[in-house]
Amino acid sequence: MSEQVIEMTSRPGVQADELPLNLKIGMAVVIAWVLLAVLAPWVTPADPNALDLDNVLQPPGAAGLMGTDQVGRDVFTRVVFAARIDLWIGFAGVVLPLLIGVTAGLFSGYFGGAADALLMRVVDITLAFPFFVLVLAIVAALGPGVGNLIIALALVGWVSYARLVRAEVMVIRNAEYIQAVRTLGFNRFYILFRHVMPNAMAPVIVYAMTDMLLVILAGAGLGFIGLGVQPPTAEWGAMIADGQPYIEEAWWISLFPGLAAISFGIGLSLIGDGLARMLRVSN
Amino acid sequence: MAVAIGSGDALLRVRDLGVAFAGQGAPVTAVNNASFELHAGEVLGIVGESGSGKSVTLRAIMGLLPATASITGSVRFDGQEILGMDPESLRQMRGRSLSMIFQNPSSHLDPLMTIGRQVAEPLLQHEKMRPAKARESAIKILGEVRIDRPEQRAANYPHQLSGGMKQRAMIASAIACRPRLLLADEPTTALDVTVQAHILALLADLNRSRGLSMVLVSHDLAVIAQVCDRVVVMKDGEVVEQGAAGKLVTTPQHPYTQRLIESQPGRLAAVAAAPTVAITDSPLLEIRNLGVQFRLPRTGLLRPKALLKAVDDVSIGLQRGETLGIVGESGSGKSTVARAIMGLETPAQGDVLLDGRSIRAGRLAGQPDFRRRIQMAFQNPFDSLNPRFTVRQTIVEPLRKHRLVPADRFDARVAELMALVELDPRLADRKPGQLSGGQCQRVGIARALAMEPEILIADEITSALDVTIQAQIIELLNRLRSQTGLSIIFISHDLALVRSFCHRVAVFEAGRVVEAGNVEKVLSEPQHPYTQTLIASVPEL
Amino acid sequence: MRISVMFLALMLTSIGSIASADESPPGSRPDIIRIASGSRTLTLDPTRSWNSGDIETFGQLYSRLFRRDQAGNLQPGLAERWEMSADARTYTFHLRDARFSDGTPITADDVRFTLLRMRDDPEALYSEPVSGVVDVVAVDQRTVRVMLAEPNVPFLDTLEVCFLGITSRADVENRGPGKAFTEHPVTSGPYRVREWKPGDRLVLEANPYYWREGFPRNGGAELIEVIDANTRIAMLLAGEVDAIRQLGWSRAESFRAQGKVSVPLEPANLIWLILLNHAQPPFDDLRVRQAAALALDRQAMARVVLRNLGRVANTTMPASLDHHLADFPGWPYDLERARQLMAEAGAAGHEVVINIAAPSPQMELIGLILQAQWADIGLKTRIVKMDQGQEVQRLMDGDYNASINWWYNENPDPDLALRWAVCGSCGNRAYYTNYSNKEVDRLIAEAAREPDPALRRVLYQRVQRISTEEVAQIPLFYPPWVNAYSHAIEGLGMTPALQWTLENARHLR
Amino acid sequence: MTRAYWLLQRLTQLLPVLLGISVICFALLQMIPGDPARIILGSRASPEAVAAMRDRLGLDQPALQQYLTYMSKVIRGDFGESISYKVPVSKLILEHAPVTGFLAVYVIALAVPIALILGMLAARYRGTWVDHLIRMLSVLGMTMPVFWLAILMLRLFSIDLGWFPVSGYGQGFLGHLHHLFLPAVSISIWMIPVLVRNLRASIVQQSVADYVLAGRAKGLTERHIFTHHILKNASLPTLNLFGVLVAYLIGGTVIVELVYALPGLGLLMFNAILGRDYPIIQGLTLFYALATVVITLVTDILSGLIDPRVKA
Repeated sequence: MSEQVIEMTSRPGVQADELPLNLKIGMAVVIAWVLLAVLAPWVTPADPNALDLDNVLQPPGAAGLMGTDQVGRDVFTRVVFAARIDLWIGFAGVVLPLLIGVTAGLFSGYFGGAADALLMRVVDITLAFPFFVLVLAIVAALGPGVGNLIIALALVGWVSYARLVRAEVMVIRNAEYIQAVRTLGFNRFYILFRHVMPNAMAPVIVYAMTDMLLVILAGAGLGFIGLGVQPPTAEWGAMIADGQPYIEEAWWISLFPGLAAISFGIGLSLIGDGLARMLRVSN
Repeated sequence: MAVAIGSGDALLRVRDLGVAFAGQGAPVTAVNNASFELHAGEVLGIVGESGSGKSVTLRAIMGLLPATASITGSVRFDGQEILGMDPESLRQMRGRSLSMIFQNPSSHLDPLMTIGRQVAEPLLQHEKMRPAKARESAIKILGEVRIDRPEQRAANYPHQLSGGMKQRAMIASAIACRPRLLLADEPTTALDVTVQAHILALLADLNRSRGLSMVLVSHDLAVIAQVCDRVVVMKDGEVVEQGAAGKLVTTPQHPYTQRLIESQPGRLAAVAAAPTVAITDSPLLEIRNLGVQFRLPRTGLLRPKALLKAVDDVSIGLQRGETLGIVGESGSGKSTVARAIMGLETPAQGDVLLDGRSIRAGRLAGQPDFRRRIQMAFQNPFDSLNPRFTVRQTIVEPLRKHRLVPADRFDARVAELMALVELDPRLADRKPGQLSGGQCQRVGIARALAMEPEILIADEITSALDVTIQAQIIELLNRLRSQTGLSIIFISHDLALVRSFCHRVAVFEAGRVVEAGNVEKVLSEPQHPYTQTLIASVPEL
Repeated sequence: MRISVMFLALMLTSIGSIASADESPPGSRPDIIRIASGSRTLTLDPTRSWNSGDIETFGQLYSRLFRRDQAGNLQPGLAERWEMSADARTYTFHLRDARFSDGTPITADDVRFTLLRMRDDPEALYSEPVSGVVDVVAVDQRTVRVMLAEPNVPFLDTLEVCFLGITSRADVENRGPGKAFTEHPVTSGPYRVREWKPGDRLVLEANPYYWREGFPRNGGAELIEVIDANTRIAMLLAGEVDAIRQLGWSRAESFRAQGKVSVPLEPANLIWLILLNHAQPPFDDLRVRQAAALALDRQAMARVVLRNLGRVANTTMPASLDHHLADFPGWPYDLERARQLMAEAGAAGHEVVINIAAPSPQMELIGLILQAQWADIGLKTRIVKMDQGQEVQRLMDGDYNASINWWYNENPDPDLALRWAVCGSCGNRAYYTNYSNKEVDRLIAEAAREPDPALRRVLYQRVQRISTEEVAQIPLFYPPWVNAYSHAIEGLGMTPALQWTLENARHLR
Repeated sequence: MTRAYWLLQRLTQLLPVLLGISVICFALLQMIPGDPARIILGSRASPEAVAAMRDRLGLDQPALQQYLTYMSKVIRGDFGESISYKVPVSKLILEHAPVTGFLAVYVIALAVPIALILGMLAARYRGTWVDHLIRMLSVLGMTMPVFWLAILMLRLFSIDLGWFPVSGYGQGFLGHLHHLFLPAVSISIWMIPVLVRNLRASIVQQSVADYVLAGRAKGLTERHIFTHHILKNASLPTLNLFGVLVAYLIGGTVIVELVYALPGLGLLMFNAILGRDYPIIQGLTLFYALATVVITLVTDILSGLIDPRVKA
């Protein structure tokens, strides 16, 4: 029984004890933002929406860590509270299309047939629309706001996931372990969700990180052209846009939310990189 | 062990070669103190199982090891020390003085470059030939390795060639600059046995006609014995024995060499222990006029979609307690038959009967009883297990889903099954990535046995395994069938293995059964020309 | 490698292009005036648009029977002389010898065509002010007579409005309005169209047949559409344009201080206000409307939003119009009374939706302040920002509670302004607020017929007083135009009626 | 025969996609609140004027009839007339397309060579400071919002240094190059990292491929192996990504066009959406879709030229 010497092989698998460095840094940044967002009311000195018309456009310093904006709101407080919204847009704007796309891709890729052909046409059609233009059109149609933005992102974003998952599933469904469980006589849906799906998720998760960055940037872009969140909600893109008319006299209004968005984006990028490395997926 | 090396006119002399790879922890030793030599015109075989260090040795000789490898000892080629040579001089030697071919011709040829150019590349690089001349020479060399219509083939891309052709093209590229030494790393392992015979013949011919010296590395002792003058046996990075080919095979000294020889499929005594089977008119499983077709993609607007008859009018029966061998080369339809029985393919015609009752193929899932009675084990040990499931999860799943045993008995049943396939119970919580190939294959069998089947379809289950492990698996199946009366359909490309393990055999060619019957009878007195070719192609020890 | 060669070539050409561009920086050709505006030119047909970008454009293309001088006084335009009949119902205009940009004479027939087209074309937007025109008769080539149903004192002011620029009957009828106003329209004003790139710019060249001797003082102009205010500013600072519209209130102070460009605050017939829907609770109750007005600290708002560039509004009418009720105090900031009124009305806790058209940073700011200050009297508010299309739609459908808005008047006469803003029977339900006061409507109609300026003043001031007290809308402030001009030009400015004085402009040597 | 057939197949797949796009686009427009007639005429228009315009535009007809009327015109090459400008949509698109087209080509010309060089450097010096530096810059470039970057560059290069114009498209080829430099850089800064990461990953993946080892065994120089084998193989996935990016680019320039006041398709679309100019939105959408499909087709043909396996 000499062959029962345990051989460690180089096959794909998650090794929890050796997280890549960029993943660790990225996680630290993102977790820090998540904590800030969750603890926002306790870590900030003011009410994010409280106006103080006697204290407008105060520079960072005595009036607050990051100064005050054009109606006297505390910029630091708003940057922190904005994380709640931006993180939510990033999260929901990715999770919703992910759920739709993964489900569609799973069924389409696994069962094939006419539904698959139809789905792929729908995907082709959706992809032929330019992403930002389509989001813009849908938001214009539904009206600005976080909820509508997420709906728009879901309507447009799911196709990428569907395509990604479908491609994975078409490979996995021919893998021997799927053949093997089929010969065991399990229910098709059971096989699909218990065996196919978990193995098809690695590239999806890696893509989701990049997508989250894209979503947050798209949200900020819409905020910039005035179709983002509803006032007085604090959101980084909208805050940058709000600060634009004051850039000469009060650079801090735009700068800090910009830095916040960039730091969070870097965190996401690093996680994406790290996950790609760990899960051996090329993005 | 230091082996005394005599005369000084060796073409290649390897002495105390050691290779270790730096990793996260302590360096891993891949080759330890290996010494051997090769004389001009000689063919030296290196045999060993996976992890024995035979391929690493070849790469060390070529100077192709990655920077993480630390190499000690000495490798002299034609009196010149290769280890520590500056990279540029070494590069100039590669392809010109010594050359190498690899196991998998598909991946070792650049898919985006024509065969002709890939053969011409070394000529352009080393002999600074003009492109037109290099092309001309390349075509000539392709002819020399017996590629027909070499002019046309030179313009082809690798994907347009068969596996054998690709291996020939790789050989052509390796010998283009007329090197003195060819290192061949498992050159026939990925090929069908008939193709293997041709390639081996070609190599032998090159050795003879060009005086090309060779080091042939293989896991297959029979192949080595057929082609080589001398043989080196490696195990766990060390040379355990070396000597003249004939002598080593007949009178092996080292226990490992002895075990290697005993494990050769032709020498397995399994069938001797197998119960004899009565051939009756009512077989347990009967395949009647089975046909499976695949639709090929349309190639032209007005052309209909072509049909590929993967299985064409096949009829065979499996008796209770019998082991039926199905042999054939890749693409012969042998796996498709198995998949059709299991309902993984929908037959275009014919039927499969179990106990005289029809299994409407494709609807097996709706008939749990039939489903349980027939189970299947797969070829690729790693790919046939869900990489995210532990051994326990894999085996428990059918128990739970089909309520085969009460939930509180799961652990006990898993332990039983693992014991049945001789798996260490401590492995229960490991995932496939942490298991060896043989262990994975045992898990796959245990999963099939969890269903308590009467019939096990074993589809090339040992072809990815080392011979000694193959022997263990065969031994396991043998024990199972005698203990439980399991009937087995044993699909394999290895005639010797089938011969030593099966009662009857069916020979497949291009989707049809060309010959079937008692295994001894068919293999010793083959009637069909294809069977004859097949048998003639198998290298023997 | 080929790629690096390509890259090198690209770098060289970009460097080359920088060098070549330096020789003639844009905007340096002295006779072309370039203006960047955030408003769009949508059409060149003066009957078809009320969009501010088009208003900026029309005046440059089409001359009217009258024009206004720098002081804002009405002066003869294409009409050299005019007479009014004793019953004030018939006007006779004597045209000067003027020509269209294609060289054909501007005749009485063209005037007739222009006025009747505005009155009768179903898609003509400015038909209401000329609806009292019974007939127009071309007495001869140069004499035109206009008959009104009843006396209309501001009629001459109306004829000065940019929408009533004279267009060529022959051309419009020959080419059809589709072609005549999209491809090089025949113009009667200081400029004609050299090239129109919708969505980008309108390139004008001097009309050689323009009737005013020596005008335009430049060779042409480019009206460039630039949506983003930062980009407009950057263009002005980089010398790419000579003037920009809408510098932004927040920037005026610092740019004036810097002195790199000139930022005159030019008076405007403009008012910013809050529209309240009188047809829906809670603003159907006068006490709630009054409370809403009293709760606003408009001084603070003017300080924070308008940066004190203009005055707090005291009536429902722009202060720059004639007969503005200047000494009226307007609504003070009185939280106590506001709370009391809210209590009387029992309206506390009502949720109010404030509609805002995006993108407008100023409106958002006002919305925020509104939200904070109305919260003090127990009005809960939700700000709903939507694109302009939807905002207009909701407004016109009466589907709103409150909307932050502005309007401006085309001339200094209060007639049109008050018909627009507070008249319940003039077609737009008092700016879609559903405010309706029979007396106000009657006073407005009466004032239009009243020839004595002193009496008109009394009537109009009564209208302002009533409508302000009844809170037809909540007036916020009277901002000026905040445009910025390069020091390199002179003569360019903007009239209170949103007209560039482009024909006077020229580059300083 | 096979290649022609493959091409034909791709082209026939195009039709249902375009048809689907037109249907979805039309349906979407029907759902958008806001009456184009009212929006264009403005809040001061009389109900009669609005009704007259609705009638002229056929907005009161059933949706299906509107769609059929529209499509029958489209087939004859008539994309209708802009509601607000009253100018043929095709004319508007043709006027605005060169700007976006030039910008896209410019971005490609800037981004591709740089991405190639950086990708190769990062792969070649994998794990060294060169690689880490390129990686950090990539992350930064990808994360920086385009509008943010655009504003910063405007301030620095156009106002403070005066090197590049703030706005517009310029005259002549050199003028275009000069005017569009900053916009092109703004987009490139985002696009280069995407390409670099992809290219680096594929080069790394290809450089451990078996054929590379075989090439070494033949004694080929590292340089030869890299240029003739690795790069060619590694370019395939990057080429596909590149196609996706170019398609994205054509529709993704809205914000850049807004910030740099470029009269391109993005700006046209932006204004059309806000102004409810249906014919422009529909025409542009079809144009975008066509462009996307053509780009994908070109990418496929290109990868077919590089990779003989594609159309086998």
